[in-house]
Amino acid sequence: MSILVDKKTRLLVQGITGREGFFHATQMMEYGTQIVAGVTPGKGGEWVLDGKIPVFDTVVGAAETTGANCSVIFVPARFAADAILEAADGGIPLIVCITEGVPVQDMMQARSHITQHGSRLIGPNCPGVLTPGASKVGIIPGNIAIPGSIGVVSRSGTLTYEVLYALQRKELGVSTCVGIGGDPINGTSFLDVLAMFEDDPHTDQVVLIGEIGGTDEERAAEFIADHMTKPVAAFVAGMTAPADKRMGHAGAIVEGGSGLAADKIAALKSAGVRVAEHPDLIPEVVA
Amino acid sequence: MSILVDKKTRLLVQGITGREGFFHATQMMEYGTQIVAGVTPGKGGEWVLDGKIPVFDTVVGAAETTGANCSVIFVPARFAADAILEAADGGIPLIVCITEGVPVQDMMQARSHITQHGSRLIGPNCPGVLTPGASKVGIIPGNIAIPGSIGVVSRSGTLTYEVLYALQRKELGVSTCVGIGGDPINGTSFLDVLAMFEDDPHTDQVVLIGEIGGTDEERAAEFIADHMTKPVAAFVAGMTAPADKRMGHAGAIVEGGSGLAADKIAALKSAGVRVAEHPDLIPEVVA
Amino acid sequence: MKLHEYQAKQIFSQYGIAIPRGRVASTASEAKSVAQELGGRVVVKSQVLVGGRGKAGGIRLANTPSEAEEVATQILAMQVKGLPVRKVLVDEAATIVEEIYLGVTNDRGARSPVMIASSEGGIEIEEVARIMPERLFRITIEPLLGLREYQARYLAASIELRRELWREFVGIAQGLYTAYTESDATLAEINPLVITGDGRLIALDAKMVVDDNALFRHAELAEMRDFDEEAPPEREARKYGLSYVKLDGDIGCMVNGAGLAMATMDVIKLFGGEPANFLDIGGGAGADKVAAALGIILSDSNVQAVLFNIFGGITRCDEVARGILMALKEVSTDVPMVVRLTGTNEAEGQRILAEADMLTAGSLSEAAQTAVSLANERHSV
Amino acid sequence: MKLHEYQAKQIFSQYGIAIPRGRVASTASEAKSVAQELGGRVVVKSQVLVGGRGKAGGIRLANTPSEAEEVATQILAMQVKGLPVRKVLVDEAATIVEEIYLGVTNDRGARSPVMIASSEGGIEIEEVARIMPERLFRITIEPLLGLREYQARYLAASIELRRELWREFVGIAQGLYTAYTESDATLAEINPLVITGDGRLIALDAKMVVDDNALFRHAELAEMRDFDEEAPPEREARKYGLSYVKLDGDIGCMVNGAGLAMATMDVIKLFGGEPANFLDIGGGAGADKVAAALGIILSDSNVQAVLFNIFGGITRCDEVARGILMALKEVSTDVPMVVRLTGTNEAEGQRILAEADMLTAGSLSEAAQTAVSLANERHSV
Repeated sequence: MSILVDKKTRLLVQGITGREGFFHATQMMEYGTQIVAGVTPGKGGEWVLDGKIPVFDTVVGAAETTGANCSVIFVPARFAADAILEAADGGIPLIVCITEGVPVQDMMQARSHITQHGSRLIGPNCPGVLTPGASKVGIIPGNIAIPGSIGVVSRSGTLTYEVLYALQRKELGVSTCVGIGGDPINGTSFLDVLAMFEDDPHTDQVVLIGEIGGTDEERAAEFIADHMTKPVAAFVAGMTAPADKRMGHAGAIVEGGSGLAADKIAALKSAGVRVAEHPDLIPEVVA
Repeated sequence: MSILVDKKTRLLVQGITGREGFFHATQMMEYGTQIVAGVTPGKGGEWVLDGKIPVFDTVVGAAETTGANCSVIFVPARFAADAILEAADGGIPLIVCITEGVPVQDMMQARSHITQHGSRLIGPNCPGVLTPGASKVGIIPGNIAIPGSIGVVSRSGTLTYEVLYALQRKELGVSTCVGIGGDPINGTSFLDVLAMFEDDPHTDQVVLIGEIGGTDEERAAEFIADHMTKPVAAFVAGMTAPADKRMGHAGAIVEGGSGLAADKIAALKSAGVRVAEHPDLIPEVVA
Repeated sequence: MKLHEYQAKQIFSQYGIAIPRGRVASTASEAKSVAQELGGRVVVKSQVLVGGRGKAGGIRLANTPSEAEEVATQILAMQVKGLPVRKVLVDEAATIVEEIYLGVTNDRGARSPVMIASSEGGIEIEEVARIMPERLFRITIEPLLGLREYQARYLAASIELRRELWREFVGIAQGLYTAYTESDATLAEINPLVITGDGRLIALDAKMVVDDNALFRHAELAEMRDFDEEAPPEREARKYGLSYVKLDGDIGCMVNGAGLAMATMDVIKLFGGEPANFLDIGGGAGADKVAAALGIILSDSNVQAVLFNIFGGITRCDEVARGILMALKEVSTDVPMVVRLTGTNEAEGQRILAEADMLTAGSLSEAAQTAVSLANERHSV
Repeated sequence: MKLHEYQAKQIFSQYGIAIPRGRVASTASEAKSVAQELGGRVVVKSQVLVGGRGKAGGIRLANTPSEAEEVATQILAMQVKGLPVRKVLVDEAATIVEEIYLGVTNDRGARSPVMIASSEGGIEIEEVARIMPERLFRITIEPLLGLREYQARYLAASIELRRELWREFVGIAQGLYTAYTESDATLAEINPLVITGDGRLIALDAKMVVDDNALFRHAELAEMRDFDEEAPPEREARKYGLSYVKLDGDIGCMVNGAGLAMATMDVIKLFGGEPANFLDIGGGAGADKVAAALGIILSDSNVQAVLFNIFGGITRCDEVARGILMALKEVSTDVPMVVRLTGTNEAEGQRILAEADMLTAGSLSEAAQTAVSLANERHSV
């Protein structure tokens, strides 16, 4: 039915008493996500969300008491690497970091460590993971996707919403939508998620949403050609972006000739991926 | 016939042009060890040991050219951690570090890294590994042990020689002798070596040589009780060492009450280990 | 954030990397007096944050202080790729025997720093990668361990550096790596690193890009930002935490999210229009931020139509609607606009816009088509 | 190498850890003037490198500068566990509300640093571990990542520190850890870390042990070594790179290798003797080192016999034999000796000793038995 998160996901919210953490924890709970605990150092012992969710000082305390198996992070950027490491050290197998603006060197260090210690990180700077009808971990609006068999993976945030919304209007359902984040150093790549969708019996096909910068889409194309049996559709943003200009976030730098949208689209097409000309046309190219 | 090193060991000597490295490389070659390369940065292209052994600037260069599968390190203490990391990074599966006086924090960092990257380290501050009649990697005198079926593992240097010599005088042969080194942070523990001997079809029994400080002997005793089917004999040095005095090297500090020789001996005895009163008596207690 | 050559050199020099004696100057007479201090031949180098200074004539030799003054006068009057030169670096000229490349940057694929060296310095490293990739050597650095001596030696051996310079090279590589990590840089580069006539290694040029996200812990670096090198709208955008890039088209756009902003530009182009800018208002933008963003878009006189594309998630549609109306009160404009709002608090946003008689669209395609027609109509007027 | 309290405090203070105002003094009048500067009540603390100063009366309060002078006079005249007090630290007295323990050291088992905290400060941590282990909390630190904030917070939460002090505590923990790594310490400890009447955290005592093997990269720490705190033979031994520990017996011994040296002591004891010292000449010792070692052994007037046990590996037996004879020429002594030499160049070594009519033994047991008899004979003379 899904990958990564489902009805069995027992969610911990790091930064639950912050403005964003609190807002989105409320949204997630309303969606039906099984939130079991929050962590805010110094606020352990409080209860939030109508007194239903206990707040802990430390992840290890929260995890031991509540059996959380997933954590979503809403702490400020300068504390994000520490929060990721704390979650990994607390034995949380799936960590979703929403926080934007995490320094690259913090991420390189944190990622090197957690990879060696067996936790999976989604993000940072990502909208999270949504399994429609089951679990919403992150900030993807819950009302723009219906359950189904299309897997969606994206480096982008609101562009993902645009695609989900376009699918929904055509009554096309989604198994799981994974926003892997737009930062140069992230925890989970297109490849990782494509492999999961390929193995998921409830996913029939995949929509990949890429953008300029890096070579992630090219490597995804290679993986699709070599390892995917399920059909893949795609959209790549940034055809009109000028080379060598920074477009909003670090993932969107055109790095010296490579990283161009046109090259990415060509690579995907040659791997048999049907590429939509614009996000509204995604429903036309899915199988 | 042995653990860790044998006739198939293709040895690289890091620091081969130094005084100690050169002396012991000569000894090892005379013993019959298959030395395939040396490494001394800045001396790549030279040939040493009667022009038989090529010197390389880097481990990776040496390993790629000669297929070395073991490295022995004789570089000065301040360069030892770097040499260990270079060997691991060069894909060498077994690294034996003879160097004494390596800073503890260097070792903690290096060990953390190489453990995560699949190389085994013996030492530092150790006499190395000797498989009599097959391969001598390190500085254990070759003429004090004959081939046989007793596995020897020790935290000490010359005390190990004393025990080997005592065994040899009684014509008792050794499968492999492993000096794991006396430093507080080392690559391979008693437990690791005991497990290897337990699995080695050519080792019938084991002699363990411990000393005061730490709790390695106690943990070895626990392991022996729980997992060893082969008989173990032991000697622990330091019955007369006063508490709280440093006896020569860092491994030999009695740490506040625990780490005493008497406690170690008691632990070993209760695990069924026959403990000799002095090194000359080891041949009396082997099975 | 890019640093100027002279700033990067100062930083590298703090990490034990030898740089030519020299100083930055803002006027030709200042350049002359620096040249006098240094004695001998000097190089006068324009300090602008774009590549290709050399080709543009922005780097010139001067044999005497008065020649330096003359050259500086010319350089300070020129533009490099549209950027006026406001400062020159006056360095003593070195006798160059060999030119090496040495740089460290982030490798997305390996998710680690990578150090690159080449015996072919003095030309752009992308060029080396293209024409003689076999002369380019790279090592991946484990971020938790940092650059190890053996790795630096591996690079020295690979580029066939003469052995008597290895120790110096290892020191430079470690200095460069430490400068990179301690400054939270995303790029630290010496090109060329030269071997001088008297057999020393000197960094003749220096480039450094710092991670904007890490500036909070580098007050000293944040102060190095050269605001003169930014166009006023970019500067204004940064003040409000907006990402703005001016482009050459005539359809202004304001979007939440970088990916969606690029997609919006793509769709405009697809329907025959030309985007005037990239503008990401980020997540959760309030009314004042929206107003500031609109002001920035309209400050571009090329703009003939504006497209708003907001997919409310964290961002609330009613806030955006209010921001648009607030801005329109301050900026009197006759540029036509179309708004596409979806998501959080959509109904309320739509109501606010309807009350103000704003033109709206139901989908991104529809909004883009409308914006293109509006711009075309206005052109034809 | 152990540091004095005042030295450790200076170091901790450089890492942002609050310490009481105070200064070290070598004379009572100096102590008085420090007390005058500080004003108010002071604590006068003996600076010796052994534990148990408090119980020995080496830490005393003084209400006035003249009382400080008086107390300092007494303390500077005393010995703590045999060590004369040469310096006192005069610190302003703090009002103590709570006492905490915080320390970081190497965990052999985990092969990583470990940080330990307890709400029960002011007593020895071994004591806490014994009587109330449930009040002791430890975290293992990944050496490549260092101490993370969340780990320090975990300790703060575990010892039930009041929340308004968490941030300060985290800062202290990180300062302590950084002091530990940057000084290549094997132990860095604050006991007690106190909460004062005005709600601050202050390090009232400080202990630091530095890794001797890392002193090559810490010239500033190497200079802190207090040679006065070492007995002259230990000092002499260090000069020659020897490890020497004086003991209470009468049989001197010189051995190569720490493990073998301890085993040799054990065997002496087993045959009814008492070792006079531990002495490891290390690997590859030459004749001069051996001579120096013998001089140190014989400087102990309790010594009635000397046992040499050399298992030649790196060390060459002939070199050792020559060293013994060289030393015997310089030191005229009638203390009897027995030599056991085996291994590298054994034959040559034996020949040299035979020529000089030295008593030799074939095995360690034999050598020990001989040494014990020699000592007993000499006693009975």
